[in-house]
Amino acid sequence: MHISEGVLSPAVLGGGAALAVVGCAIGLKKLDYEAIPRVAILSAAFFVASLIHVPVGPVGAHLVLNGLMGLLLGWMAFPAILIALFLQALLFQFGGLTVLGVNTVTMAAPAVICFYAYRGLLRRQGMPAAMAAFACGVTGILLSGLLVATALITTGQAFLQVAELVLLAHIPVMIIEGIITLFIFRFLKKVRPEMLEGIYA
Amino acid sequence: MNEPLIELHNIAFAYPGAPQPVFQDFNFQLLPGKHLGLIGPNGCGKTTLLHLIMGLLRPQAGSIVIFGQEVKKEKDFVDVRQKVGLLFQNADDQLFCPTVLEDIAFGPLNQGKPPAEAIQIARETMERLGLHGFEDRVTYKLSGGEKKLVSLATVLAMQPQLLLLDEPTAGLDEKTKDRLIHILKSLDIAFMIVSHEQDFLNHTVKECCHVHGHCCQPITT
Amino acid sequence: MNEPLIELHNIAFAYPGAPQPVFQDFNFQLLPGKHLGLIGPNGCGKTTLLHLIMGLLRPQAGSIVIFGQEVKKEKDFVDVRQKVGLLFQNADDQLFCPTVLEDIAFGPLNQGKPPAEAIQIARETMERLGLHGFEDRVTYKLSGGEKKLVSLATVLAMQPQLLLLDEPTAGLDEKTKDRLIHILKSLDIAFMIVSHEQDFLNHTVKECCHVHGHCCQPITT
Amino acid sequence: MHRLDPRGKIVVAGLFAVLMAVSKSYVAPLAGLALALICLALARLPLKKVIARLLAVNSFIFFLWFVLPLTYPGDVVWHFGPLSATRQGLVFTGLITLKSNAIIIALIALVATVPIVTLGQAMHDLRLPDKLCHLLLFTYRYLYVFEQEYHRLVQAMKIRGFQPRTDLHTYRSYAYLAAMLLVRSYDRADRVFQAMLCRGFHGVFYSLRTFSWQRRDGIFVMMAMVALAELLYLEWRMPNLL
Ligand SMILES: Nc1ncnc2c1ncn2[C@@H]1O[C@H](COP(=O)(O)OP(=O)(O)OP(=O)(O)O)[C@@H](O)[C@H]1O
Ligand SMILES: Nc1ncnc2c1ncn2[C@@H]1O[C@H](COP(=O)(O)OP(=O)(O)OP(=O)(O)O)[C@@H](O)[C@H]1O
Ligand SMILES: [Mg+2]
Ligand SMILES: [Mg+2]
Repeated sequence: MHISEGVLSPAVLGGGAALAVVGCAIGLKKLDYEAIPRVAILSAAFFVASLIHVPVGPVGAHLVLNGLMGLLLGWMAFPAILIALFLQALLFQFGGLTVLGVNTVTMAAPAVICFYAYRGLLRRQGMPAAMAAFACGVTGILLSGLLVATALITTGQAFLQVAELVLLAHIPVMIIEGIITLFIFRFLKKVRPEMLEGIYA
Repeated sequence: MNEPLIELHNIAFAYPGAPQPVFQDFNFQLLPGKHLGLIGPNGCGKTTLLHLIMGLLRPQAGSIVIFGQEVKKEKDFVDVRQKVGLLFQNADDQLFCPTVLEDIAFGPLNQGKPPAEAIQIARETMERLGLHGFEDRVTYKLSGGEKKLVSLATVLAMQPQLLLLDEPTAGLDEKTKDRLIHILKSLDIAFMIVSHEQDFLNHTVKECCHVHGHCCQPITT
Repeated sequence: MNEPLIELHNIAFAYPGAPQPVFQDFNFQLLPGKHLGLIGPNGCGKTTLLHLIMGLLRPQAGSIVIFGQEVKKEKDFVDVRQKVGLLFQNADDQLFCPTVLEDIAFGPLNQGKPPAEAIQIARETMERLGLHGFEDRVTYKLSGGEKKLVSLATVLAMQPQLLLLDEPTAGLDEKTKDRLIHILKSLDIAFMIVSHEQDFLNHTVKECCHVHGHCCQPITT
Repeated sequence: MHRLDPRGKIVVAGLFAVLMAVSKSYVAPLAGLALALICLALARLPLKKVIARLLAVNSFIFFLWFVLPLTYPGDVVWHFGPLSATRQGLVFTGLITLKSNAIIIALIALVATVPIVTLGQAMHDLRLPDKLCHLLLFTYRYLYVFEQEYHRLVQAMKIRGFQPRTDLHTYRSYAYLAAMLLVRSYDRADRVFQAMLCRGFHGVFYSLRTFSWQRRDGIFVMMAMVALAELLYLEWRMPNLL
């Protein structure tokens, strides 16, 4: 969920920006020049994922895939997601410039957490790895929803109900992301295990 | 029953933003049981024509009648796609499941068949095309020729009544081409082949048409 | 000066994770001024050979000598790429700038030419290939044949001393093929062509080689 | 407008966005909105597209209109069954809407008109990290690659009778679509990068368009600074509404 411009308080915007800068600095440090094209393609993937609509009963949701980004990129998810959000802000005006920091943190921090939390399990074979991939998708969205809610509530108590609704809206997406992350993980493991090297490093 | 399988009447089509239309007042007809070759220079609209028939592109004017039914909306085309199989110009675009078996079973599953039956159909189709032992191969890692054959299998598994092939031989070596000719000759459904290779067409179809912006002109040989 | 342009000695190469190597003790030589055709079935390693020469892939063993210099590291290959032009098998991979002019000027700009001169070179190259009026066309909206010609222009704009062409005719119509033959005949540099079309090779090269895992065997015609 | 140096435009847009985002009164955002609209008029963009854009972007704002006025504590001004809207809630939501749209319109007028390649260069000149600028440029290049491959695969699913439903087959198919897209684009990215290497790419993006700082850029930035100072003054003078 992107937060639009003009909603959050200056303190929250500033805090988000500062955290995003730190995250990106770490991510960029880990990024080699030769790896830039590959990270860029995942960044483009994150951009396009939000255009894929999947049906959830009568309504639709769009994919986020930040758990998957974390699993593939680790800390590099920060710059990758920042760039994707920046381009979305420029090309579609989704999100925005002043909220770029906050939006990056709400998406990328869960990605990094997922990476470290599930790396060990993902390395294993069979059931544990599959469960970890599912959990990765779920956790990515869950944490993201919680962070969005936190950003809103810290801005003002008035946003309490809004934050609740936002969290509620994240629940079906969570399950779908889990299933989809699971299948993507299995696909990659079979077809292109080289792409999953990050979790073995 | 000599009703045409496909009829296009006065079709107009232009890609959005393109300076000039690909088709203008275009007419076309395919009769049952025919094996037709489509030829024409690069960019004359052969691929576009096949995509119009499948409903992947929509004409700006004119009408399309397939199996005697006029098709207009996405819903109409859903039925068409059950009965007409299209082999893309680029086999890479056609395969997206991890393994060959899953990819071939995808179509039957969409047709509402139960998984066991879908797998059964997939296996039979593979047997028919000499793809025995490919079940668990990763589609992405097949060679160019193998990809083409598997793509053909994914289409045939849906038991189409009409087959559209878009440059099936581009980039294939002689041996694979011969195998393809052999397979096409053994099919008993109507098909249309787009190709730049006269030699290949001579072996597979009896008639050729030249695609223009206005019509599809039969070539008398 | 009859020193070979390219020499490969005892090259071994396998794709990471592949069950068997593509090349093992492979030897190859290209003499100056030669026009050579490379043939072989799908997956025999023709594209791999060209990528090894350009340094896009690195052999696991053996040595590569280009223009009399042994090339080993990325730095050595940077020079090679200024003098050798490669036309990719898939034109979609080759074009990455939004417009045709920008794409053709990309090489000269990288060679350190100022923008005005780069544009000048790009325009001249386009003129030479009959691509007049394509300057502002969007590269990914061209038809297959047009993409191939523009790709060739991007390579020629760098004024290479040796040209490697990977299946330049796949998917091209007769007229464009003739145009390509004409263009290739008018070039006065050495080139190597990978192709499955014997007919096209007959028109453009005097010698053909069959690519094996071990060597590149001349074919006597 | 389009001939201005992108560096000036980026800095101005950035400062404007920050100023709008932190303002608490109605006056500065209103004046800002007016300024943004003037810029938009000067940029001469197709109006229909801009409006469509704005509608799409305001979805979060619409959502706020349904919730915030009803839940914000304050004086009730309107009843509807069990629901009641407060004056403060309406005022607050209105302010957010205003600020948000002022920023978006300025962004459309100033930054969205800059080609991304130029933008990457401008960012580089503004001392942003090298790797980040590269990442931006590559990502932008690959967006087309990705989108093309996406459309092709969607067509491949369509012609085999795929229809999205709420079931496992659908989710699995979408996952395969996304994964195949990733793998193919990943390899294609490699090949595109190889093609760039073959043409002498060595880490520097050149542009056929060169930009240099000219007098009109100086004038534009001066005027923008004066306008921003005015906005700041307005913001400081006006009392907090809430
Ligand atoms: N996505 C697109 N957007 C705009 N124009 C397009 C697009 N795809 C194709 N065209 C244009 O439409 C025309 C017809 O293209 P089409 O792909 O149908 O040709 P074709 O006959 O299949 O050629 P080929 O033999 O090269 O495959 C061409 O001039 C091409 O440039
Ligand atoms: N990226 C890759 N990873 C693993 N294996 C590969 C890769 N690319 C090619 N191969 C394998 O290496 C072998 C040689 O491939 P190559 O592309 O050089 O063949 P080719 O002679 O160019 O074939 P074609 O005529 O189909 O273009 C093939 O068996 C192919 O499956
Ligand atoms: Mg075509
Ligand atoms: Mg090849």
